[in-house]
Amino acid sequence: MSRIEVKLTGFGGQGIVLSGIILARAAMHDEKGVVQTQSYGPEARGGACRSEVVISDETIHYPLIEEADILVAMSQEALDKHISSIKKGGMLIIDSDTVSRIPEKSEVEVNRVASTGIASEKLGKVIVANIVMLGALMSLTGIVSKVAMEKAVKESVPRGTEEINLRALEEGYLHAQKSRIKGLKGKTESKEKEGK
Amino acid sequence: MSRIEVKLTGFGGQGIVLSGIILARAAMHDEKGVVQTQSYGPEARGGACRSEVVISDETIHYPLIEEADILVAMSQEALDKHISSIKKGGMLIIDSDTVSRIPEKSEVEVNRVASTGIASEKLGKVIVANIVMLGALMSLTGIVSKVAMEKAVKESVPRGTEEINLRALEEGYLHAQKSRIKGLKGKTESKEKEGK
Amino acid sequence: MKKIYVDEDLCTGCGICIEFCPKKVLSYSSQRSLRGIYPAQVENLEACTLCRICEVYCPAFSIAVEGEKDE
Amino acid sequence: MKKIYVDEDLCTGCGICIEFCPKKVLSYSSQRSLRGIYPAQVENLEACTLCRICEVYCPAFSIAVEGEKDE
Amino acid sequence: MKRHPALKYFRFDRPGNPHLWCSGCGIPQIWYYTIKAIEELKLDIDKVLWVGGSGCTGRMCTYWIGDYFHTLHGRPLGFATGAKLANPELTIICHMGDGEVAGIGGNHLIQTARRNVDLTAIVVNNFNYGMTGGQFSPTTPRGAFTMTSQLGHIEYPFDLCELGATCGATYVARWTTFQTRPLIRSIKKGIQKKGFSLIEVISQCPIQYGRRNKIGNGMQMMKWFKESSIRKEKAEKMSREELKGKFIIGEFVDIEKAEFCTSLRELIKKRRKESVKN
Amino acid sequence: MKRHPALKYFRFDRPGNPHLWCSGCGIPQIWYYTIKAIEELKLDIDKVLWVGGSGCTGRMCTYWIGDYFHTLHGRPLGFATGAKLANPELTIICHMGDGEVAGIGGNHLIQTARRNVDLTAIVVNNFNYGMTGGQFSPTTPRGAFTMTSQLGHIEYPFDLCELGATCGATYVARWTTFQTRPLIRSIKKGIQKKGFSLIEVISQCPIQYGRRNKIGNGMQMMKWFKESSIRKEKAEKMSREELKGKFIIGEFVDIEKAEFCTSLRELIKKRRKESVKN
Amino acid sequence: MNKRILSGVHLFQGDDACVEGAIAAGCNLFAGYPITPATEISERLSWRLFDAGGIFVQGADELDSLTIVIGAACAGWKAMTATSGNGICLMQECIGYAAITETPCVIVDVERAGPGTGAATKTMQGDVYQVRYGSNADYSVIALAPESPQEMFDLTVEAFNLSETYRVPTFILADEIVGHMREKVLIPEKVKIVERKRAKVPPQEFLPFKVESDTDVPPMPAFGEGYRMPVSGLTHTETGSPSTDYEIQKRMVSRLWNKVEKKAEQLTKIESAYLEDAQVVVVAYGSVGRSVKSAVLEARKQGLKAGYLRLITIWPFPDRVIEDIAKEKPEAIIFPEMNMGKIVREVKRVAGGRTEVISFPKPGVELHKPKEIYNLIRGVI
Amino acid sequence: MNKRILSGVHLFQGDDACVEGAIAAGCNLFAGYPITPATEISERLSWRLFDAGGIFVQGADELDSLTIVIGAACAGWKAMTATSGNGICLMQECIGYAAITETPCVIVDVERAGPGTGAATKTMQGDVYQVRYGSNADYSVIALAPESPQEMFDLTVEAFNLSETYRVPTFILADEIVGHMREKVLIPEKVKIVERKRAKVPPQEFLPFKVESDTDVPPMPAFGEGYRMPVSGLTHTETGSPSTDYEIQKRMVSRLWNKVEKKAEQLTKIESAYLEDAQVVVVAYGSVGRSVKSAVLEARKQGLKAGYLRLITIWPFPDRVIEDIAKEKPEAIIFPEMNMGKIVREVKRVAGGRTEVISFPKPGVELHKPKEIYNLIRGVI
Ligand SMILES: Cc1ncc(C[n+]2csc(CCOP(=O)(O)OP(=O)(O)O)c2C)c(N)n1
Ligand SMILES: Cc1ncc(C[n+]2csc(CCOP(=O)(O)OP(=O)(O)O)c2C)c(N)n1
Ligand code: SF4
Ligand code: SF4
Ligand code: SF4
Ligand code: SF4
Ligand code: SF4
Ligand code: SF4
Ligand SMILES: [Mg+2]
Ligand SMILES: [Mg+2]
Repeated sequence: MSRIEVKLTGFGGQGIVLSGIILARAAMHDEKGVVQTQSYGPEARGGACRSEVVISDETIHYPLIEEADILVAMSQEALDKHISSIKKGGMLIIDSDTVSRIPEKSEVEVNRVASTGIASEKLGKVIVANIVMLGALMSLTGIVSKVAMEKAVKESVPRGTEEINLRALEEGYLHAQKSRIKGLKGKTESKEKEGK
Repeated sequence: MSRIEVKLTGFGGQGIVLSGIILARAAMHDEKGVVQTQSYGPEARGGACRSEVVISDETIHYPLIEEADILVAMSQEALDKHISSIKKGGMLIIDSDTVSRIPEKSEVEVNRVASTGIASEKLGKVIVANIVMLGALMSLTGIVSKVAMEKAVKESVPRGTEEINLRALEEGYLHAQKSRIKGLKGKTESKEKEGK
Repeated sequence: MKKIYVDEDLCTGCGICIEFCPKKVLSYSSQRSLRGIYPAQVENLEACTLCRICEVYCPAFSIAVEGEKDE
Repeated sequence: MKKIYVDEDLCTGCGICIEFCPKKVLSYSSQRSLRGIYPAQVENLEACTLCRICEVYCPAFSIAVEGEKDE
Repeated sequence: MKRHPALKYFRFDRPGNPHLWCSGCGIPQIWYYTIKAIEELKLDIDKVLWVGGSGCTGRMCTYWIGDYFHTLHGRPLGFATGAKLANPELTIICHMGDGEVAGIGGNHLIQTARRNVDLTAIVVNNFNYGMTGGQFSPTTPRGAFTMTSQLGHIEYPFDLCELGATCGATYVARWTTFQTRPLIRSIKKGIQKKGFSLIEVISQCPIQYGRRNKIGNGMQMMKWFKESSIRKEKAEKMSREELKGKFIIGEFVDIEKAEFCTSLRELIKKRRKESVKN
Repeated sequence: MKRHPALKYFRFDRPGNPHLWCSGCGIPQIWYYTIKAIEELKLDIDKVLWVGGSGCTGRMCTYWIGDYFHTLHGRPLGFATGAKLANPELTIICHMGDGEVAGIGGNHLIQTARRNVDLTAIVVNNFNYGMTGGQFSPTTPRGAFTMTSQLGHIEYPFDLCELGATCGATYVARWTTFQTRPLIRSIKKGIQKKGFSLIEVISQCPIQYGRRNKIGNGMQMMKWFKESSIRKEKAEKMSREELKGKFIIGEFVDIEKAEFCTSLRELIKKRRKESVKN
Repeated sequence: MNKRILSGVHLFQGDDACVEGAIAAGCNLFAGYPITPATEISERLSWRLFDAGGIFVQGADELDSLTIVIGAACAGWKAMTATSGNGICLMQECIGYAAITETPCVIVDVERAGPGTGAATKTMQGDVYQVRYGSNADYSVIALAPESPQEMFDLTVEAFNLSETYRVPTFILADEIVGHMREKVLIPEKVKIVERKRAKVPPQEFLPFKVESDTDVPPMPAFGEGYRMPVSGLTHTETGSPSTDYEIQKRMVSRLWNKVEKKAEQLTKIESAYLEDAQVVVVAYGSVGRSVKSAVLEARKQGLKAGYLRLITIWPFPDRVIEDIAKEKPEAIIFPEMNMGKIVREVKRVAGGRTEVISFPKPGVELHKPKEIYNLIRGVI
Repeated sequence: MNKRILSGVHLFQGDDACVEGAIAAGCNLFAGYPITPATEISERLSWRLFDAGGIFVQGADELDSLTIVIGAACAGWKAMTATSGNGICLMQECIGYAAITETPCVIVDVERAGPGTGAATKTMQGDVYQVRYGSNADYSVIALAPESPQEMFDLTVEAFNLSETYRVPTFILADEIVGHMREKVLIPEKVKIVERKRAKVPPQEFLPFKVESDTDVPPMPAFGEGYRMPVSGLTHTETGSPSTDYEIQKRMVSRLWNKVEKKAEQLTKIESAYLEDAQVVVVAYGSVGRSVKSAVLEARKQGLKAGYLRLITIWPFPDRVIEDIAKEKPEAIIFPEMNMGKIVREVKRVAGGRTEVISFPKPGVELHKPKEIYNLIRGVI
């Protein structure tokens, strides 16, 4: 696997930064080269928030991402701000519960994941939406192994919350698998795949 | 007149620094090139204290003195410390009331001035001993004019003390003139001239 | 004319106006705003006494009271 | 044995011991020291009660009292 | 649509929408309370200088529509003193965080109070360094949890009002964000006082302090302020034990004495009458 | 010839004969008073660290025969805190000038008092910056003449003892150089106090302050101290007017509370017992 | 009980790796004041250091912090602070004091964009001269610039060792990117630790500032050990006595300067590749070095003879390394820096006109992109 | 009433001359903290400034002092502080703040021997890099080095004018010898005074950090004038809004840098003689320049082709002047400095190997003697 650049975005409080760390940790467990960076400061507290992960089989020198192979957007504001940074042929994953409108962008595969809905409805905790999203991401992209991701989640979440987070991961994973199959089968509007 | 280097020394409280300033100011009034420097800091408060004046008809570049053409010593400690810095053929002027012992030093003309005595006895103010000494210095060396020196004294001493200081200057001047004549006439022990 | 405006674009759903309104005029909207939160909404305008406590406290400058107290 | 030593090399003639000696044991010397000042001198040793006030106050560490108070 | 009255005095091109403070934070409330005081005193906007340092509180000035002086962390009072000396016509209001005024800026605080410079210092005491992520500050209570006292805080806090009073401030008061009216009144008094005024405002930082100490969000913190505030007059009759965890509110000092800038300007006049030797 | 008992503890190769302080200065007196306290407490010289900053007072440590820490102007308390943390066995005595402790070092003073660090701070208050030639300091009285207030000083002075007390010092006392025995007793108490002790000593700087204010030489200044000192107990019964120009002497604070270094060391123990996620 | 050395593999941001490096190196005390982007160092140490039996102090400001660090160091401890350039400003007086008193201490500067308060959350390499020259008069320091969290760990350990060996303030000059990026960090079971040289003679024979013939660094007893240490910021003789004498000043200052400057070659750490046949050498330090590596690898792929050199030791400046490159007379040396061009001045000084030196400054916030550097290489070859 | 400009002939020490220069230049406020050897500036100003209708403040420390100076300057006054290198340490943060806010202010550094507290009463030229690089990140300053009390007067006036023109902190870099020596000072009846550029447009149209095409310096309204000035230490846009954007950072920092660096030639002040046929050029600044003049005059007397150059402008460094000398390829450039060799690094950088550059460092306390320099000249020719 050559260099893959993932950008996770959303609003403050959604656990976007933690998602990036978990993804990076998983990649590390997979013995891949990985670098994680994120937005900082007061700007990171309120509005748009972002975490970036570069994963590669080779040593990573330049640590930042310029164009994303994969953009995850968990808020409308974040999507609007970052959609332009997706590479041609890249993938966009949105939280279909928090994002309603997808701006025009060609040659991008769009996946919709109802992570917030799943988190609040199936798991009773909206706070784990980010982990649901990670499960989906893992399933949709295969950039990290499931074993590694589970290990990373366990290591990274607050003590006592391991179980619910693992369940969230699994829910996201299954949800995306299903939708993937469905999506592959179903018809695609304007190059998008349905995520719900 | 080419470069003449004068070093005035004594202990703190004798007004050594002021003497240097007055001498320099007088030289300035004489339209000579002049630079005055002095010792600073805590060392300058207690023990030995020094003020240096370079006077020249030409522009003075290097502002410090290495060897003194003229050394004025108003305390034993100061004399002991600085006697080695007199140039060969230079002049030493001591306050004969505060200096009792003159260390060996060849090829130096020694002048004794009872400045402290004159100040306290004739003028009733030991504090003006430094000005008495300046009067003597002026008389013994002729490096500044009397008019200039008087002007300098007036400008430099605390307001209200101009008169006594001018008298002190005059006393020193006269005292040295007398001793000078006497000295020239009298016999000299080991190249010294009597100042009293 | 009495009116309370909530600027949904600015409101952060902190709940301060809702809590401290002495007449319980305000409540949380059930609709998530673009900020991803549930903003304040006017539920019971009639009860409002135009005391402006909501306006004075609002940290987002997102609520505004129209109309003046009679006295 | 009672004795007061004044180290002329150190004494600055500040007069503190002279002023504050309760028994007026000390006075200024009439002889200028090498420092150009008039140092303290012992004038009336008998009167000394060995209270050591002079020693305790002396800023130049130039006076020393020998002997111990009886009581 | 009618907009919030604060926005009349607001710079909109600054970061945030409309500002960068967190949801439920007390700082924008104090921002508006300050505006109310300025409005009620009918001050000329062009003669009101807002001064701030670095921190969440420090950013307050950057939204003020008039002249502002966004200075260094902890040092607003020094800069403000200079500005006041140069132009005594200016009404100068300094908003400072507890961290900057009691930590890095401790010396500026005590010196400015001692000199009695005609400034109004509003300290937003949220018990921690908000901007940098919630580390303890010199006003953090013993035992509290912050980003750098995760084992429980072991230091004693300052009483800022007592400190200001000891150093010579001519007007000293403390309120929380809950006590709107008395606080606005104090700001007005502070502005009108010809001398150094110190107004401490206990304020909620829900995102850091509220969360880490399980007090809750901004709204819950304000309820806490409401319940824990005790008027100075009442507090005087209570025991130390009873006062534990309470906020003593009220006016502590209100006196008159010679002001620094005025005294210095008098020296010019004095000197003009004399003549001296150089 | 018997020599002065101070000289047993004295480094002779340092500048001056034996030291560089002016004739009649109060600093060497306080130097000896400190020695007396150390002697009377029978402290091990090798465990007593003298700390000083920059100034005439700052030089005190450089003559002490044991370990000394001649630090930066105004910052002795910070350095001393570090040393105490690393080696709590040390008895640490900091001698500081009024200028450094109340001017440039004001923040160190209030923070160290607040934290309650087990140090003994002896402030030599000679009402001016002695070393640099007698400029006014934050303790110079209004109206006084100094090198930089030749037109009469216009600022208000700090009351250092009040300041220390407000900030949390556990022992606070004030004496002048004249009150030898009570002062030595206070130094001993300060050393023994497990906490921050602040001892203000009003001291004569004849060469600068005494001369410029026409009080006279060291001896005359001590007479002035003698005549102007009022015991705290007596002062409490006197009016503001009566107390003008007086030095209120005595002990102001003597309390116990948790000490900073000890509290920090307890966190190690606490932590040793827990185990945490990294 | 919690582990002292956190051996194993971790995903750490640079700031965290620095913390673990400090603990592995035996740091006993940390005192610091929060500041972006170094705050995470304080935060982690505020509990980790107690685990390791050390003490964490949050100073009232940066000045307070460094006084506490130096105080602890003089009493025998290993101590550290961390800040950003704004905090370095306030530490300058203490840095000079540490230099003249020869007190070991480690100062971590995670650089952010300035000047002034600047763009606090963004990266820059603006403080490279500040840490070298910001205090008054003449002294020496050591400064190391990591490129990754792993180096943050390794160089923090190294910084403690060098600081104790040479008795100089030693800096970690990281930029925000290095401080904040997360990457794999491998912590070994044990690290090499250097202890301060202690006095070999008994107290009565001890001269505190006398150096043995083979070194310019005197031994350093701690307070309370019975050596009656005279520590002072004044110019001092071998016995520690204050002096204003020229010979004393000259001897002391020369020693303070030379004990590091004369060891520049020994202290030099670099990483390099493809220098042998390089027509263009791209020199950089810190995170920019990573962009350079990407660019040079690309250039080599394209058949362009580019080489790269990453300076790890910034101070004392490795004159010799640049000298060696300049001697080979490449077409050019390219020097991308996240500032207006600072260390490039040193390179120009040493290159002495033997090769063109091209500065590629970016004044903060944005890291050089590999493509930008690559284009520059292509432009030269 | 007392005179504002003390026209006439005086015997002044450098510090006093500086005071009179400041007053002549229109200084309205001074805030400073006593420190040897700059204390005399405070002392004289503490009454002289009131004579001139200005205000003297003694800060609680150096930091406090510079905040007051900058505050007054932003409210429209001309303001100054004076200190020595130790005080500069504490001012570094404010220097950076003055730089990014483009606030005119004059900072006098009368240098003393260090590092640390050093030998406070003795001379040195140790702070030359400190004043240029001591604050975080990138900015520019102007620094002028006088050689005499007369120049202390002249250059203080000049410093105010430059500071107001370029809106940068401007330093007088005097050494203790210049500060304390007394010499004749001629004060004219009137001096040329430059006033700050004020806004030409009405407040509604005013963009606080917009520069006109021909200059990099925006106009500067004072607080209270109705222009609603947004003064901030954060990276800012033309409207003064805080920003962390790269383009904004780049534009701002480049402007702060270039507004001075690009004017280096215009800002260059030197004194020189005998350069035309010089086989050896001795370069120096400050009081060392005086020793050099003595030495070069002596050399010429002895028939040795020596020339001398005294740098008056130290920052921005006058590259061009050194360039011109290096082009002539003299045998050597000799650079005596009262430090371990600092500005000589700039000379080496510019000389670029075209001529040998010989550093003659003396690390403080003692001024170079003419004979020492003469001997070095003789050794080369
Ligand atoms: C010299 C310096 N040190 C540290 C910082 C980092 N800093 C910025 S804001 C802040 C804390 C602010 O806390 P407080 O003053 O209480 O204000 P709040 O954010 O809580 O309103 C710190 C430490 C800085 N800007 N400058
Ligand atoms: C940073 C710094 N600023 C200024 C000085 C100069 N300085 C040395 S001692 C001193 C004043 C000392 O006054 P005080 O602390 O009252 O002590 P005293 O000399 O009166 O005992 C000053 C200003 C310095 N050493 N360092
Ligand atoms: S004005 Fe008063 S009553 Fe009306 S909504 Fe607001 S808080 Fe409630
Ligand atoms: S107080 Fe303001 S921000 Fe909070 S809920 Fe009410 S309207 Fe929204
Ligand atoms: S010991 Fe007492 S009585 Fe004797 S001389 Fe000294 S002060 Fe006087
Ligand atoms: S107190 Fe000491 S110095 Fe003063 S006069 Fe007496 S012996 Fe001399
Ligand atoms: S961090 Fe705290 S103080 Fe800062 S804006 Fe958020 S809530 Fe307010
Ligand atoms: S200047 Fe004052 S404080 Fe300093 S030694 Fe002299 S008398 Fe004492
Ligand atoms: Mg705060
Ligand atoms: Mg003092």
